[in-house]
Amino acid sequence: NSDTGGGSGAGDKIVLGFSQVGAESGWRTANTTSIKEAAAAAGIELKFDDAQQKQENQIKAIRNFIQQKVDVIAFSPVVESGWDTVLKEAKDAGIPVILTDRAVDSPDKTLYKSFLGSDFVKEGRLAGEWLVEQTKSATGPVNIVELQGTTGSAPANDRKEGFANAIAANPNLKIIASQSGDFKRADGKQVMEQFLKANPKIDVLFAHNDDMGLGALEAITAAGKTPGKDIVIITVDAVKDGMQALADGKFNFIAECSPLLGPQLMELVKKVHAGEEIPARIETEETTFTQEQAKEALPNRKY
Amino acid sequence: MSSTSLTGVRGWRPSLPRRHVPVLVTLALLLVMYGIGVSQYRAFSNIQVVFNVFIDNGFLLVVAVGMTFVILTGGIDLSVGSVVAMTAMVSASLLRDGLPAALVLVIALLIGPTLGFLMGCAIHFFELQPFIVTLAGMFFARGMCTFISQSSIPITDGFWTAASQQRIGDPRGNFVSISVLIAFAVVLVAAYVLAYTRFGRTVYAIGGNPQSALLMGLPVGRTRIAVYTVSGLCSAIGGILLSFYTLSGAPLIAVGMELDVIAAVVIGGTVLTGGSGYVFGTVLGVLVLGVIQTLITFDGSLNSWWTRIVIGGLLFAFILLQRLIGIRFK
Amino acid sequence: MTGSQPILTMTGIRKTFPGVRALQDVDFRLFPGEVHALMGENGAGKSTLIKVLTGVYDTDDGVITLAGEQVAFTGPMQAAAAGVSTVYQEVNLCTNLSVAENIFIGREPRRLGAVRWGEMRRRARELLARLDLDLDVTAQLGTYSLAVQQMVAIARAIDVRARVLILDEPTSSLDAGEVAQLFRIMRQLRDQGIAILFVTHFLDQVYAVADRITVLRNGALVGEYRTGELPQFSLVEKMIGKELDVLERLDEQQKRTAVRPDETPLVDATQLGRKGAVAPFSLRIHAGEVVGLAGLLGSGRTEVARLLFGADRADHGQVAVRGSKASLRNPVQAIDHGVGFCSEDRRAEGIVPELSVRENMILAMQAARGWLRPIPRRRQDELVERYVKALSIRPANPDLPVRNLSGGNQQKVLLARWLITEPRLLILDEPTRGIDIGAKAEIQKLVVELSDGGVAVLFISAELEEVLRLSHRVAVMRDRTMVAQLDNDDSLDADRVMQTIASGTSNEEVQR
Amino acid sequence: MSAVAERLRPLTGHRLFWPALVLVIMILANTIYRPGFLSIEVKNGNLYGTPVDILRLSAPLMLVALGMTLVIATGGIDLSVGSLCAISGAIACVVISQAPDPNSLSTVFTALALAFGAALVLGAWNGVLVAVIGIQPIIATLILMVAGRGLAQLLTEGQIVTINSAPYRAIGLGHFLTLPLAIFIALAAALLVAALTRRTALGLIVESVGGNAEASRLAGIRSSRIIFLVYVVSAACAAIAGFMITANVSSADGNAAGLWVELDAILAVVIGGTSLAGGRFSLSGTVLGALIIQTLTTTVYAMDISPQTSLLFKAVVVIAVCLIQAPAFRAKFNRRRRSPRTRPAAAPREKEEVAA
Ligand SMILES: Nc1ncnc2c1ncn2[C@@H]1O[C@H](COP(=O)(O)OP(=O)(O)OP(=O)(O)O)[C@@H](O)[C@H]1O
Ligand SMILES: Nc1ncnc2c1ncn2[C@@H]1O[C@H](COP(=O)(O)OP(=O)(O)OP(=O)(O)O)[C@@H](O)[C@H]1O
Ligand SMILES: [Mg+2]
Ligand SMILES: [Mg+2]
Repeated sequence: NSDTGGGSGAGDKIVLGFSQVGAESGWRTANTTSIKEAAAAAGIELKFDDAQQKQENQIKAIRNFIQQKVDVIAFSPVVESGWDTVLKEAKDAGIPVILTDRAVDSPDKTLYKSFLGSDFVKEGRLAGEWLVEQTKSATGPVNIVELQGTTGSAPANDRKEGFANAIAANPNLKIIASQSGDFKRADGKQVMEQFLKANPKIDVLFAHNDDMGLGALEAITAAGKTPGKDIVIITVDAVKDGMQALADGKFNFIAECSPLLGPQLMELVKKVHAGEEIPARIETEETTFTQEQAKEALPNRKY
Repeated sequence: MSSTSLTGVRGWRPSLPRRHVPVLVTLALLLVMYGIGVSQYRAFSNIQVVFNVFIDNGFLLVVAVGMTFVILTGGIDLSVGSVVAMTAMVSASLLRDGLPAALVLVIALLIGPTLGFLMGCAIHFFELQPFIVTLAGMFFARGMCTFISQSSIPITDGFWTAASQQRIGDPRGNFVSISVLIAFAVVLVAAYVLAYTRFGRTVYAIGGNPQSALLMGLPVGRTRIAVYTVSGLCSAIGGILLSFYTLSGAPLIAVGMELDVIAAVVIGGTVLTGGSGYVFGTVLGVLVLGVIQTLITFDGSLNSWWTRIVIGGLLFAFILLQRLIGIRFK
Repeated sequence: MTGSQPILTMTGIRKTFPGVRALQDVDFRLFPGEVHALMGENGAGKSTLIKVLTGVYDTDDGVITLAGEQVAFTGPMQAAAAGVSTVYQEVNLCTNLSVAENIFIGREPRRLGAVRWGEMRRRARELLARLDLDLDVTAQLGTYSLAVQQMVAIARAIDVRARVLILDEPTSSLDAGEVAQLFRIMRQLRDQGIAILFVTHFLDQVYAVADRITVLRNGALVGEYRTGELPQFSLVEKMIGKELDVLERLDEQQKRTAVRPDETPLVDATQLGRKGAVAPFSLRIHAGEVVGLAGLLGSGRTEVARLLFGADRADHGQVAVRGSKASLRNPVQAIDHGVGFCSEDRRAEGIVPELSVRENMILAMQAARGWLRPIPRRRQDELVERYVKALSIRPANPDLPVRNLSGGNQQKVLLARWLITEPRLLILDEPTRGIDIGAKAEIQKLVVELSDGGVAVLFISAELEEVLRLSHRVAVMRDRTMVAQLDNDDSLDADRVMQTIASGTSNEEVQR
Repeated sequence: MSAVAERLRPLTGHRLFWPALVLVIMILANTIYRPGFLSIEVKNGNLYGTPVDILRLSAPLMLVALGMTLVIATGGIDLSVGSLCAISGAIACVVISQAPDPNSLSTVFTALALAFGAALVLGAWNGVLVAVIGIQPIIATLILMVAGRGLAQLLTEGQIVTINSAPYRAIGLGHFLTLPLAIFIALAAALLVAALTRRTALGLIVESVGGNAEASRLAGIRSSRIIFLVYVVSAACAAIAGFMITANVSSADGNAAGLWVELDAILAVVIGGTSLAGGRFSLSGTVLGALIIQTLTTTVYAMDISPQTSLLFKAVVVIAVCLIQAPAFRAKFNRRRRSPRTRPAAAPREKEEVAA
C-alpha cells in the first residue's frame, strides 16, 4: 500500500493512527508508553496524536488519519458520545477502528471493530465485595467515605455504581459522604480534610484511584489517625505509588486497572488488518491486590 | 499675522497599507507554513486537508468572529468556551426530551445572546471590568453545563444528524460540511457589519477611545452591550455547530477554547487594546491554529508533552515573526 | 444681532465633585446669532459647565432649557440630536479612525443602512476645504499632529446642523492662520443664526470674535457683559478677582539679548537629526539662555525637542553637554545630564491620571533618584507645597488624583514636575497652552527667573509674541528643517520671523 | 439609623471593607451550617482546624496573586503562572528524587535553587517578550502557559514524581510556632513585596508605568525595565507557590499542579480592588482576595455542595464582590437610597474656600 502511506513511505508496514486522550495522569502516560513500545516491538508504524483532553482535537486527529490513509485507527475516546460522523467517514474510507480503554455509546455498532479495555463497574464491584467480606463480622454501622473521580466521567460513574451495588449486600455499610476529588492528589487531600472534620467517625475510604487515595493519606496522617488501621483504604488502579502504599500497609486493598493495553492492541491491529474476525469486546487482564500480594508483586511492576 | 497660505498643503505621503500589514504578514506566514506541510508530508497536499481545517474549525471561526467584535472595542469575553458548551448541552438535553428541532434551535440560539446581553449590561452600567464579568459568565455557563447533566448526552435527532453528516461537494471525494457554509456566512455578515454599518464603525471608535466616542455623541453604552450580545450569539451559533460536529453535548467540551479564540484573533492582527483589526485577519488566525494542529497530527511522532511544547513554540515563532516583519514594514 | 429670546438658558446650576464645588448657582444664557465667550481662570468651571449642559455630567441642581423647553440630556448623543454640537477641551476624537470617519461617524451618509464611504470622503474633503485644510481623509487621524486633530474636531462640530455650537478652547493648539480661518467660519455660522459658546484664554481672540462675555470665578458666576462695554483690564480683574497689574507686566518685559560667545555652551548639538522627523540641525544653548523655537504647526519643533531629550533616538549627529560628548539616547540619560522636557501632549505623554497631584509632581525627581531612595515624606510635602503655591494650582489638595484637575491645572502640575528636578536645560513644548492669563504671566515670569538663575530654556510656543518676549535667540523651523537662528535684538519682530518662516531664509542669518 | 450610617462611614468607605465583609459572611454561613467550622484544637502540638486549613491552602494562591498584582499594576497579565508552578515543582521533585539522600538539607536547597533559577529564567523570558519585543502580555504569557505544562511533563516524563523528603515536605506541611510553615512563607513574601513596593519608590514607579507608560518613560522611568522586572517577580512567586503545592502532596504532577491557578490569582487581585487596567494596586486587598477564594473552595467541600454547582456559586460570589466594590454600582445604589432625603441647603458664601 505504498501509494496510500503517510509522509514516511511506510512500505508494507502496517500504519496505525492512535489518538490518545492526553497525559493527564501517570496511568495515562503508562498507557501511552505501553502502546508505543508494543507498536515498535510488533513492527507497526505508529502515528500518535495527543488530544489534550479535548474531543474536538480527537475528531480532528481522526480526520487527519483518514487523509493520511492509515491502515487502522485506534483511540481512547475522551467522552462517550459524538463519534458517529467521523467514524462514518472512517468507515467510508475503509479504515477499521478499534476503541481502547473507554467505550462510545454509538447505536451503530458497525462503526468500530472492537473495544479493548477495563470494566470499571467490575473494578468497583471487586472493591466493594472485598469490603463486604472484611466487614462480615462487624455488628455496628461501618461508615464509608468515597472520593469520586472527575464528575461525570465513565470510570467515576461506573466504579461508584459497582461499589454501591456490592456493598448493598451488608446493610451495616453506609456511605456517609461522597465528593469528587477529580482523580488528583491535591484535591483528594483537600476533600479528605473536610471529610475528617465533618465526620468524627470514618471507618473506610473508597477512592476511585490511587492518586486521590495517596492525597487522602496525608490528610489522615495530619488528623492524627493511622491510615490502614484507623481507616481502611480501598482504591483502584494499582500504579506504583499506590502499590508501595499498599505494601507499606497504608492502603488495604487495590482493584487493578491496567494501562498496559499495548500488546493486546497490536494483536488486534494485526488481525483486523489481515481481515480476521475479532470479538466486539475484549477486557484487559486485571486482578486485585491485598497487602501481602502487593509485597510480592511490587518488584515486578512495570509502572 | 495671518498666513493661511502657509498652513495649507503639506506634502504628506498617505500610509494606506500600514493598517493592513499585520494581516498581510499573517497571510504570508500561513502560506509558508502550508508550504512546509506540503513539502514534508505527501498527503498534506490533498485539497481535502484544507477543507478539513475548515470543517474542524468552523465553530472556532464563528466564535472568533464574535470575539473580534468584543476585542475591537477593547474588551474581552472569556465566557465563549463555556457558552459554546452550554449551548450544545442545552440542545442535546432538549432534543433528548423530545422537543422539535426547530424549537430547540431557537431556544439554544437565545441563551447565548441573553447571557452576553446581561454581561454587557454589567460591564456598561456598573463599569465592571470585562475580564471579570465574563470570567464569572464562564463559571456560570460551565456550572450550568454540569448542572444539566454530568455526562455527555448523545443527539439522535434527524435534523442534527443530517446537518452533521451532510457532505457538500463530492461525497466520495472532497467535501465540506454544512457548518463550513454557516461559518462563512457568519464571517461575511460580520465583515459587512464592521465595515459598512454605523454599529460596526462605532465598535472601532470605542476601541480607539471610549471616552472620545462618548463625547462624540456615539451610542457607547448600547454598542458595548450589543457587542457582548453579538459575541454571545456567535458563541451560541458556535455551540450549535459544535453539536453538529460532535452530535452530542458534553459538559467538559470546549474547555479552554476562549484562549484558542483569543489567540486566533490576535494572530489575525487585531490589537487587544481595541480599535484595529479585521474579520479577515481572524479567519487567517483560525487557519493558523488549524494548520499548526494538522502539521502536528501529520507528523504523528510527538509525545503528549512535546505536542504542547511544539504548539507553544510554533505560536511563539509565529508571533515573533509577525511582530518583527510588522515592524520592518512600518 | 441677538434675538429677543435666548435659545439656551441655564439657571442655578450646581455641580459638586468629591471635595470640589465645581459650579454653584451658575446662570448662563445664550442667544441665537451670537458668539458668547465663557471666561475664567483655570479651574473656574468652564469645561464643567459645558459638560453639565451636554449631559456628560449629571447636575446636582439647576434647570436647563433649550429653545424654551426644559431639557436634561443624558449624554452628548442626545445633546447632538437636539442640535447642541460640542468640541470638548481635550481633543476628543478617535485616532485609530480615518480623518473622514472622525468627522462623520455617528451620522455617516448611508444608503439602505450601508455607509457610503466614497460620499463620506468627498464630503469630508469639502468640509476641510472650508477650513482651508488639505488632508488625506483616508489616513488615520493619529498620523496628524494635535493641531490638525483640533481642526478636524472643529470640522466635525460645524458640520452638524446645529442650533448651538460649543467650542471649549479650540484655539489652544492652533496657529494664527488657523485661528483666523476658524473665526471666519464662526462669523459665518453666527450670521446664519447659530449660537456659539466659545472658551479661550486668549483675550485678543475674545475681543476679535465675541459679542458677549460671561465670567466665572471659582465655580461661581461673576457676571455677563457685552464685549464692547468691558475693557480688557476689567475683564482680567473680574476673572482673577483682584486688581492686578498682569497686563502691564506682560508688556513690560523687554528684549533680552544676551550673547555669551566665549563660554562653552551647556548643550551643543551638531548635525543632530532623525530620518523622517527632522533634518540635521545644529544648535547651541548656553546656561541662562532662553532659545525660542518658532515655526508653523508640523514644522518639526516638537521633533527637535524630542531629539534633545532623547525621547526619540537621533540617527545622525552628536551632542556635547558642557563641552564633553554626551549620549542622549533615552530620557534617562538626558535627565542625568540635567535636561527636562515638558511635552505638549499632556494627556498622552504627561500626566499619569490615576496618580495624585503629589505623585505626579515628584515623579521625575523620584525616577532620577532611583527606586531605592524614596523621597522622604517631609521633603515631598515641602516641594509640593512650594510649587502648588508658586503655580497657584487649584484645588490645592495634593492628594487628589490629577485626572480630576482642570486642563490648565494639569499643565501646571507637569511644569512643577520638572521644576522640582532643578534642571540645567528645561525644554518647554507649548507650556502655556490652555493656561489662563494670570498663570501664563506666572509661567513667563518663571522662565525669566529660571534663566536669570542660570537655567537654559528651550521654549516652544505657537504664540510668536510670547517667544519673542522671552527668548534671547529664536530658532526658526520650516518643513522639518531649522532654517535660521536669529538674535532677538531690536530689529527682530514678529513680522521678520514670519518672513523667515515664509521664505525659508533670513537676510541676516546668524550663524548658530 | 442614619446616624449609625454616618458613624460607620469611615469604615464602610475603606477600600477593604466590602471584601472583608464578604469573607466574614462566608465564614458565618459556614459556621451556621457546621458549628465546628471555626473550632481549632491542638493536635501533636500544632493547631488543627478548618481555619488553619484555609490559611495553609490559600498560601500558594496568595503568593501567585502577589506577583500577579504587580504584573496587573503595570497593565499586564501573566497567564503562565500555573505552568510555572508546575515546572518549578517538577524540577525540585525530580532533582530530589534522583539525589542519593533526599532527606539532606543540601539536596533540598540545591533542588530549590535550581528550580527557582529556572523559574526566574522563564519569568525573564516573559519579561523580554512583553517589555522588549512588545508582544501583548496575554499572548506572550499564553505561549508559556501552553508550552510550560509540556515542559513540566517532559521533566516528570508524564509521571507523578513522588518524593520522600522531610525537609521538602516541611515547605507545605511543616509547622512553626504551632502554625503551618506555608502561612509564614506567604506572609513573609507579602511583607517583602509590600516593603519593596511601599518602603521604596518601586510601588509608585510601578503604578506610574501602569497608569501611563509613555508619560513615565518621558519622566525618566525605565518603563520597560520595570515591566520586565514584574514578570520576573511574578515567576519567582509562582515558583515558591509551586514548591508549596508539590510539597503539600510530596509529589510533582506536571499536569495538575497549579492548574487554573492563574484565573484564581487574577480573581483574587480583582476582588482585592486592583484594576485590570493597571495603575493603583493593593497588596492587602490581594491577600484578602486569595482568602476569599480559598474559603469559597473549602466551603464547597465542607458544605457538601456538589462540584457542578460550585462554579455557579463562584460566579455569584465574584460578581457580588465586584459589584459592591464598583463605584458606579454604589453610586446608583446610594442615589436611590438618598433621594428621598432633602438636600442640605446650599452654602453659597463658601465660594472662596474652594480655591484655597
Ligand atoms: N471629573 C472630575 N472629578 C473631580 N473634580 C473635577 C472633575 N472635573 C473637574 N473637576 C474640578 O472642577 C473644577 C472646574 O474644572 P473645569 O475643568 O471646569 O475648569 P475650567 O474652567 O475648564 O479650567 P481650564 O481653563 O483649566 O480648562 C476644577 O477644580 C477641577 O479640579
Ligand atoms: N504635511 C502635513 N500635513 C499634516 N500633518 C503633518 C504634516 N507634516 C507633519 N504633520 C504632522 O505634524 C507632526 C509633526 O509636527 P511637530 O509636532 O513636529 O511640529 P510642531 O512644530 O511641534 O507642531 P506643533 O505646533 O503642533 O507642536 C507629525 O506628527 C505629523 O503627523
Ligand atoms: Mg476647561
Ligand atoms: Mg509640537
